[in-house]
Amino acid sequence: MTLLELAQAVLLLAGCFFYAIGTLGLFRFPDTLTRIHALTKVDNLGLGLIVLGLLPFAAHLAAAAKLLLIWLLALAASATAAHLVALAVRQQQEGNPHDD
Amino acid sequence: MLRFLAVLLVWWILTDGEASALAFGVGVAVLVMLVSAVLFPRSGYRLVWYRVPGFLWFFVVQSAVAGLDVARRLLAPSLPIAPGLRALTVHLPEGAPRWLLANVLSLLPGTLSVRLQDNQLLMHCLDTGMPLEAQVRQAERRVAALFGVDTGVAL
Amino acid sequence: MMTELLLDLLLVVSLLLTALCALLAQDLFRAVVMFMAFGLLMALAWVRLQAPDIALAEAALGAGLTGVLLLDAVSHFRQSDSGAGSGESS
Amino acid sequence: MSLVLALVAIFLLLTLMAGLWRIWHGPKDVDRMLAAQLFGTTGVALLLVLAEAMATPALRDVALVLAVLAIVATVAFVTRVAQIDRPSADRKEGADDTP
Repeated sequence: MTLLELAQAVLLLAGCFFYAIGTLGLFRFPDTLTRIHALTKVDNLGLGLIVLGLLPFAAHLAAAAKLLLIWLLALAASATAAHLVALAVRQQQEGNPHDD
Repeated sequence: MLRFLAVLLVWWILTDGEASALAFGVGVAVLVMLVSAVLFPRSGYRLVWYRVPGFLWFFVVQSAVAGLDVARRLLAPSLPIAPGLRALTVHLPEGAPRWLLANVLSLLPGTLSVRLQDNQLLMHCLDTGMPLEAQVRQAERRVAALFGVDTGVAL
Repeated sequence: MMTELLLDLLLVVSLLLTALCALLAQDLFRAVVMFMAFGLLMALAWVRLQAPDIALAEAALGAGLTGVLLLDAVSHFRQSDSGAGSGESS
Repeated sequence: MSLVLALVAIFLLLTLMAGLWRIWHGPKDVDRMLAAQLFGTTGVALLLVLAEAMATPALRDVALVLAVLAIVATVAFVTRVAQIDRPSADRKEGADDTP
């Protein structure tokens, strides 16, 4: 029991660590496209680890399935969002860079 | 029928497995199935169901590798990245397989799909020195196997 | 209990911060994104106040739909006076 | 155990506050939008953690709604403010999550 709790704590803290890395990426990477890399990949890993750490808390099967559903949804959403934002950046680079 | 079961499963998840809501859920699932059959008719591509777990496993492992890869680069003081754009030809057929590949590639190590026009995929790479071509081809093979389609090229 | 107090305190500070930023921002787009962040934090505040139903509404309306409507409004502003829009953000 | 959860929640909130800096300073609009996306993903994780810490499973539904609506703001930004629809061939973008 304590071993499980320890594993959970480790998973949760690892998730936190990756979220911190994702935010660090937002600061350290030089341009927008590389920032998208950092945000998408690292944050999803962080969310995955946190969901994994929370799974044993789930009272029954459906609650656990809901956690996994949220994770899958967030994955699909961030992949699509990353693609769209990257496309927008590319279009602005090619066309008129009217942004300040 | 599979659609009906999938919708019912989602209903079951959303209601936290509440048994009393299940009867209502069956009705809702039938309605959703009918509406979705009208809105999204069969595209001609069918998932090979027994390959879904293998694909998910591949995807989860690879996206974890991707996160670790970016984290490693970020924590190194010298920031070892060499970003650049790379264009590739996709051998997958038009429609769902191609979109799935583009979306999956965004979460794989080092690649981010920027634009998909006909069969030309423009990608942004975090490190242009990585063996990206092989990686993309591997993901492409996986997607092709998932849909049970032939890419028409000996990969 | 110390940690919960700290959590609430951080939440209050960040709420005030985002609200001030949204009000004081000269650039409209910056204000809109700040408002979306404010909506999310407000949802978290409702959660801490034991009101998950209001948090649900706030997450859907504040962070989601209002943000979309305001973004749309900003784009209309920029289209009507694209020259004045960039000068405004100095 | 709830101590760990509370600490995790505090840490995630601090990460959010760091993201505020990027919203304020972000050199371009796109960077601000990315920070908003960071708010979305971190908010989902924070809500899930709080759902356990406060023993209110209803918060998972809030997280679900947030995950769904986080993309809507990004799509609105891309189509309205950044206007990617100049070449008409790229209008398919909105439909890529339907299959």
